[in-house]
Amino acid sequence: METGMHAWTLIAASLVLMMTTPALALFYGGMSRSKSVLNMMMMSFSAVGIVGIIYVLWGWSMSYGEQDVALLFNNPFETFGLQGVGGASLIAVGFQMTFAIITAALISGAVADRLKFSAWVLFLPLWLTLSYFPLAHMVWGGGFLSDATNGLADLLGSAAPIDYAGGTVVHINAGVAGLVLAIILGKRLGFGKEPIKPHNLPLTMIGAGLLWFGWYGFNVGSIVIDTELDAAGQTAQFLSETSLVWLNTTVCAAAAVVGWMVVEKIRHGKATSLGAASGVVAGLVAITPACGSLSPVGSLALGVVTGALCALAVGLKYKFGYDDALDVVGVHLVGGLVGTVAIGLLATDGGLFYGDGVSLFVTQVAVALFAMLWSAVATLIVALIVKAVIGLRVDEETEIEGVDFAEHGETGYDFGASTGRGRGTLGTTSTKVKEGAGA
Amino acid sequence: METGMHAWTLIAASLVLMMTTPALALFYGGMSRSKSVLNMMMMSFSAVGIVGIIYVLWGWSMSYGEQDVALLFNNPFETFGLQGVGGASLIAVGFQMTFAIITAALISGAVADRLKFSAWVLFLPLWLTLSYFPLAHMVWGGGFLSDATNGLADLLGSAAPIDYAGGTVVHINAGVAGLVLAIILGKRLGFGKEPIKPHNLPLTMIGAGLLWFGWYGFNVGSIVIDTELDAAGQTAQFLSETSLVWLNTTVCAAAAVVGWMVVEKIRHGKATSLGAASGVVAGLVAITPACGSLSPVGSLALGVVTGALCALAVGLKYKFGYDDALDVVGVHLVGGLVGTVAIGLLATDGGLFYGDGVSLFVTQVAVALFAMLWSAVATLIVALIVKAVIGLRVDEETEIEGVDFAEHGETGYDFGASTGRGRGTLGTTSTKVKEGAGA
Amino acid sequence: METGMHAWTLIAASLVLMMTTPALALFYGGMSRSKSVLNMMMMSFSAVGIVGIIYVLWGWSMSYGEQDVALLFNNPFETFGLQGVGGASLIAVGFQMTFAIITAALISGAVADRLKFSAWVLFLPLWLTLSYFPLAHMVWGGGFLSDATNGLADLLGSAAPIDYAGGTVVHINAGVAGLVLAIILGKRLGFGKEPIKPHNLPLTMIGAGLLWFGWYGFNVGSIVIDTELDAAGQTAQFLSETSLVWLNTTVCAAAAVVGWMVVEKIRHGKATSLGAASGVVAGLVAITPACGSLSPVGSLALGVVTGALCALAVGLKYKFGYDDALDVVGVHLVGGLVGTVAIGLLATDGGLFYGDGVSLFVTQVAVALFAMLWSAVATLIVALIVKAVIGLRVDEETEIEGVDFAEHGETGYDFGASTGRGRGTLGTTSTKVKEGAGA
Amino acid sequence: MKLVTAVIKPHKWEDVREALETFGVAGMTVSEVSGYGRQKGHTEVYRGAEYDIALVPKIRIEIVVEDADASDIVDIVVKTAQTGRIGDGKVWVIPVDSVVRVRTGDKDEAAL
Amino acid sequence: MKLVTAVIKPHKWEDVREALETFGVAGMTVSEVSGYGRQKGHTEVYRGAEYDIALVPKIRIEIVVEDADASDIVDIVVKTAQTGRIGDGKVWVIPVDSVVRVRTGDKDEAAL
Amino acid sequence: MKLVTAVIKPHKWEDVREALETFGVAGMTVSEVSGYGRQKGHTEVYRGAEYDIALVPKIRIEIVVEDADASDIVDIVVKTAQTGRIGDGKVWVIPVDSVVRVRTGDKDEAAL
Ligand SMILES: Nc1ncnc2c1ncn2[C@@H]1O[C@H](COP(=O)(O)OP(=O)(O)O)[C@@H](O)[C@H]1O
Ligand SMILES: Nc1ncnc2c1ncn2[C@@H]1O[C@H](COP(=O)(O)OP(=O)(O)O)[C@@H](O)[C@H]1O
Ligand SMILES: Nc1ncnc2c1ncn2[C@@H]1O[C@H](COP(=O)(O)OP(=O)(O)O)[C@@H](O)[C@H]1O
Repeated sequence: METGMHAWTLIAASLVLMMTTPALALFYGGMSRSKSVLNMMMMSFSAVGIVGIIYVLWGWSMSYGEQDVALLFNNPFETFGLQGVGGASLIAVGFQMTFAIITAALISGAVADRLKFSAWVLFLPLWLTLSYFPLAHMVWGGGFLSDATNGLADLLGSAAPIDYAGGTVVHINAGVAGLVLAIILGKRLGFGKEPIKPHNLPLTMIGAGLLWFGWYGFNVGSIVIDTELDAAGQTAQFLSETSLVWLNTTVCAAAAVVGWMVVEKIRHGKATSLGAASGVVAGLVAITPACGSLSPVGSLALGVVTGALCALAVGLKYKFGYDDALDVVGVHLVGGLVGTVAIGLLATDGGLFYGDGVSLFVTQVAVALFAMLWSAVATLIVALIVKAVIGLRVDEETEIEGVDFAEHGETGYDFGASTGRGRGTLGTTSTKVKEGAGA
Repeated sequence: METGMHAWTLIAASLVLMMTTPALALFYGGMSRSKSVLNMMMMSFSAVGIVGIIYVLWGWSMSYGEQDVALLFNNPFETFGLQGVGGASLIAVGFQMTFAIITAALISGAVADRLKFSAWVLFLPLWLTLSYFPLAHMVWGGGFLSDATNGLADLLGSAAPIDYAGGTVVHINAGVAGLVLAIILGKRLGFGKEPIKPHNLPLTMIGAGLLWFGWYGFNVGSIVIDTELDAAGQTAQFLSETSLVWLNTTVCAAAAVVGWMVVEKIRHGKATSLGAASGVVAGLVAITPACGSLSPVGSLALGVVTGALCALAVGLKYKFGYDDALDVVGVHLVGGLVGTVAIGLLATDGGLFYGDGVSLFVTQVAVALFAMLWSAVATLIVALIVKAVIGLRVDEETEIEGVDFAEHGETGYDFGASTGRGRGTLGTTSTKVKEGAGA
Repeated sequence: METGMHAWTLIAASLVLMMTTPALALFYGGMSRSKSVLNMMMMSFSAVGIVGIIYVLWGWSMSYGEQDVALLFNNPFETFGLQGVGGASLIAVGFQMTFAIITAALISGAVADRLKFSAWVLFLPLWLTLSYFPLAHMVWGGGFLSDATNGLADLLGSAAPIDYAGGTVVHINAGVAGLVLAIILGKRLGFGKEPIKPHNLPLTMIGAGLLWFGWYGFNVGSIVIDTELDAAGQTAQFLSETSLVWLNTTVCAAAAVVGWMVVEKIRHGKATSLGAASGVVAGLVAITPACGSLSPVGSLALGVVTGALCALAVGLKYKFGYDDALDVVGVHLVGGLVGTVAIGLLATDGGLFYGDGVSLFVTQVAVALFAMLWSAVATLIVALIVKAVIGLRVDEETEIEGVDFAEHGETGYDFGASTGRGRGTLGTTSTKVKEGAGA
Repeated sequence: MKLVTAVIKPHKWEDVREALETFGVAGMTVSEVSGYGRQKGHTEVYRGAEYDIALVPKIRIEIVVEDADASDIVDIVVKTAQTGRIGDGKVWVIPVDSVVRVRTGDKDEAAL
Repeated sequence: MKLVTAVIKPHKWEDVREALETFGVAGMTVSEVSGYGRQKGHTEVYRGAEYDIALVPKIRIEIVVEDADASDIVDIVVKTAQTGRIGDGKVWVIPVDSVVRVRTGDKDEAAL
Repeated sequence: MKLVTAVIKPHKWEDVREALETFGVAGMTVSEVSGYGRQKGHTEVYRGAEYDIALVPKIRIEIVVEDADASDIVDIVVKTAQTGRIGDGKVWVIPVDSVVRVRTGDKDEAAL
């Protein structure tokens, strides 16, 4: 690997880490109510902490390695604690770790305001182990959803599946997990009756902007250099493939902003900022699996359609009555499905619209369905275990008072006097300092 | 092109995109009043959406290509929809697209609080087409403001013009457009009488910080490798030129912070945070065209002078009575002019102060004047069209109530009870959910 | 140097600049009270301005060069104003400048709410000159704390010291300076009695997230390519060393989040968001000197321990009664010491736990002690000078009213009406515009 | 006329508003305040320092009404805002000399 | 003495303050409140969910004055804050037993 | 019963609360308000434009008390909140017809 490609991987991995903390934490935090903004952000921060640890221990080993088990996962003990992994492949570990982190963190949007923090902490390692690591292995580690012999596509006799940067492993997976959790947890008090509106939309928009920035690491960093090429060939692949992926990512997100705004304008008469921020994310989700396979104009089309579809899809929770608080389903599941399936239509090489028949389309649909099934079952098992062990939901009073204070003993803001001359004088009386501090 | 240079271009393009969303959106959003923060941010987000689309369609083609029209623009249909553009040049498209986006978004600072959102949406494609794409072609695409035969410098017989990263195309252009729009729109209600102060200065400071970060992509990413050099020569150029540009960018911004603070200290007795944030941007604007031509100490001098001049220039709107709400003129137009003209004095190769005569100085002044003229006329035409078609200004009641709610149906914040224990209970009564959602 | 390595250095330097503005400014700003958020952020912004200038003038020359003085510093006039410095080494100047900037800015956390802004402005150049530049020279410039002949390790006859990215120069140095200043300044009014709580924790969490992102530039950018290797060897070093450093940095921060949360859960029953954000920074501080010497699992262990120790150490100020407002001591000094000393134990090459004896451990402890001593004395001298010249502390009324208004004439926020429909109508009466503005 | 001032728990606001509306109260003025009383606040922890927050958030409702309605309105508020737990709040009644509707200049009963 | 309480539209605050100042009112206490009445609020939309905001922002001004001034002050507020549109607000007057200036301990009329 | 309303400087709030607690006041309602009076505000500067901020932040405390306690409470507030500098605030007393405790329905003296 050349130093330029390596430099890009270093920054790409850094960007993806940044997508969770602070970008996703902000995106979700701003959308929650002010009484639960910290809990929302803590679900992202704790995801980095916990997944960062278990990925080193058994996450990498379960995802990649030589000791495949039934095409479903790899032996978790093969490179437990990264023994035997060294040199430049450590950055591959790092890069993949950041994907595991953000996938887990994405789910938190569905459970806003009502999940016990301890339940979240227990949920994380179990869910990663049962759902994420296996799916990562299946799709990227040469497992059942790759082009492996006896893999799904092989069994179907259809074209090799395409998931450039994680449409199935990340977005469909997180979306399904969010849906399952939202149903098991039940609705927030007042859902559909009382107003539950974003408390700080500028935070959400910072989050959306930084997610977009980080997504370049996510998508463009996901290039796999063809090691059968010679040095010049590898350079050429790097130059042209990353250029295409970068541009497709940008165009699809931009177009999805417009798609979402148009739907809002038609339905409500006004294009909203939450809509624009959501459009950014929806477009980026959809292009994630597809970014290496489409033309820029194809990406533009995908963006407009995805923006419009997701703008409609976020209303589904009111219709069907599941409380996916921050729209993990409407944005990530729907966007992920649209992107994954659209590859079968729009891929310049293999897509139905390019006259290459339905083979790729069939594969993509089959892979998406299998991933949904796996994720649903795995999440259900994990959720029931956590429910049995420590319970999932905070009590009613905590929910009304706000999870921030109840679960973390803090409040997000203290602006003081309403004149704009913040003071923070009011509202407190005495400070007791825990004695006996110090090592 | 080597992989290292390409990796740098990938990140540079990502950085410049990030400058608009979220950096500029934050910088402007924090400076506006809380009743218009979302509208302010939406002007940036919608710029990414809309410009992202039209750049792919005809923006690139109008700026660069083989089918020049009168040295003013390129045939918009030559590579319409990017047909025929592929491989690594797609990242050049992406990089240039981000410049078009931020230039358009910069203008929004002048029209804060009172422009119809629909007018903004219509303004964008027209203005890009009449003002930005032609100027980009003239300066960087080999047109009238480049060193082309029959170009302005050629006609004047003076030195070839220098605009490293967009002093004319981006800053002077946006600044003039802002000025024209501000005059046509008229003053905000209460301008110069009532207090219209920033509602969230920390947001503005995040914005300034992220703009600075992104500006490294903007300036350092604007290197053009001399393809006549051999590989070693190209590497040497890349190494030394980017190093110089990086350092000059940093030093000029730092010095401008100090320059601005000193002026404030002298005039008002206090250095302000809005001043520091503004100094950052002013310094970065000034160094934009000059970053490849100055020494670090020259950049230091340019920074101090620009910071001081812009600190004075933001007061001009009160004197002359145009309401350039967030100082697009005082910072971008003045800063852009200072930087463009200073090249004629401070360029280590060609500058008057380095004993190389006035030839370069003459060119720079002439180019700046021509760019101002073009931009002013183009903006005027576009503004009058938009005014005729849908009108420019919201009605008085909307302006008092706030454009956020009137134009986007949202409010930026809902912190709830004043005790710091946000609740968001008060202020709302019932939730009606739009039925019939779902694709 | 290859283009890939250079591209990485460009982005690394940009990242480290971004760590101060906006990341640290946010991290600290959110933790302060709303009446001093701007002053807090201004200490970071002014640090970039002032240090940016003096680094070009004499900072680089005092740190690096050929004219060493007593192994303590380099002749400040050797390359004053960077004369004679050119080409690709300008990015080395830039990269090192960003380290000087953030070190200075870190100190501001200890003096929150009560230091005169003018005192800060005078403190900066003096402290850099007496403390930072000499220590940078001693550790990285071939001085007394390097492996130089007659250096400390040489005199002790122990192993060569290791400080990969600035455990001593940056964190121990800033931590000691913070401690000394906090003691001299005295406690904030109400310290330990009245509640002095963070006014905007989401800001702090954005700051923590962006610091983490920037830290990749800080640590991974600190690689020194072995110029004795041939090109292939240099590439191999770049690939494997940066991969290891990236992963160690990530894992240590993640583990420290968990370590801090566990201590809080045990002591207070709840894991807090401020704790998680602090854990991020503590882990990053500790891994800073050690990131090139540990295994990923070693980094994991260091992270857990550091997170736990720093969670305890932030309580020390209440026990010993110094008012280190935002815990520069508890996080940077303690974290820096833990990391520096841990190298002696955990270094895979030379560490006590790896059977390589105490030689390295002895060196690391000695270097840490010497750095603390130097920093303490230098800071004391500077503080007394500043106190004599203009005084250190604002008067009592200013402190109660808030430094933002008193020192900068601004207030951080103006959200207007409490209904969530911000207006900013109340609170102000008339606008007087300074006449005579304009150049 | 009388001024009825009610200090209640925030999550009861919607219920109280609805009940008053049903009764026929056409207008009121509402603000977010902090209450101090039997109901204890809570403790927050920031990096090892514990803070007792003595105040709890409350909603204050002010309604100017005809003399005859005052006691009914007090009853409605008490009934609707009651949870039986400490901190439910207080309602008090104050005599009012006169009221004017700014829009029309209508006085007293006509202004309500 | 009397306590005059005025609830007005926020954008009229500056005018009212100026008029009162001209009349000779030396002090007042102001707060941001929410009003509920004939004037309807607005609707906000968040990802497909519509919220009716029933409350509108208002400014509440409290002024303790001598008995003789009360009705003049009410008149001034009504005149200045009037736009003629629904939601202009209310002004009411309440009897006050006593007032003290904290700084000096001055009582009643002397405290104003 | 009486309603004592005190408008004081924010940094005196803790002292006043403590003094009232010592005296035996069991409950009160507090809010953040802006005061306008002799005490001048300050000036803020934003990019060359100077703004005079006429209002200063104050804390308003409302306490319903038995007739007999009213004057003692006024005295306590005045004594504790006094700094002797302009802007210390005002305290006024208003007659109250009736009070109810929402939790129990207790009336008047029993409700305090
Ligand atoms: N004497 C008082 N004057 C004014 N407000 C009071 C008074 N006593 C209580 N309150 C208000 O009523 C609220 C509830 O009182 P509290 O003593 O906590 O519970 P309860 O009324 O159920 O006994 C307090 O938070 C405060 O806002
Ligand atoms: N009975 C009342 N008691 C207290 N405040 C009231 C009352 N009625 C109205 N208000 C206040 O006056 C404001 C204006 O009242 P509204 O009915 O909207 O318009 P108008 O007074 O013009 O008929 C309301 O927003 C509310 O703050
Ligand atoms: N007539 C009044 N009615 C209501 N509040 C008043 C009145 N006069 C003063 N205040 C309140 O008292 C505060 C202090 O008054 P001010 O005139 O500044 O100082 P002082 O009372 O020490 O002379 C003001 O900020 C305001 O909140």
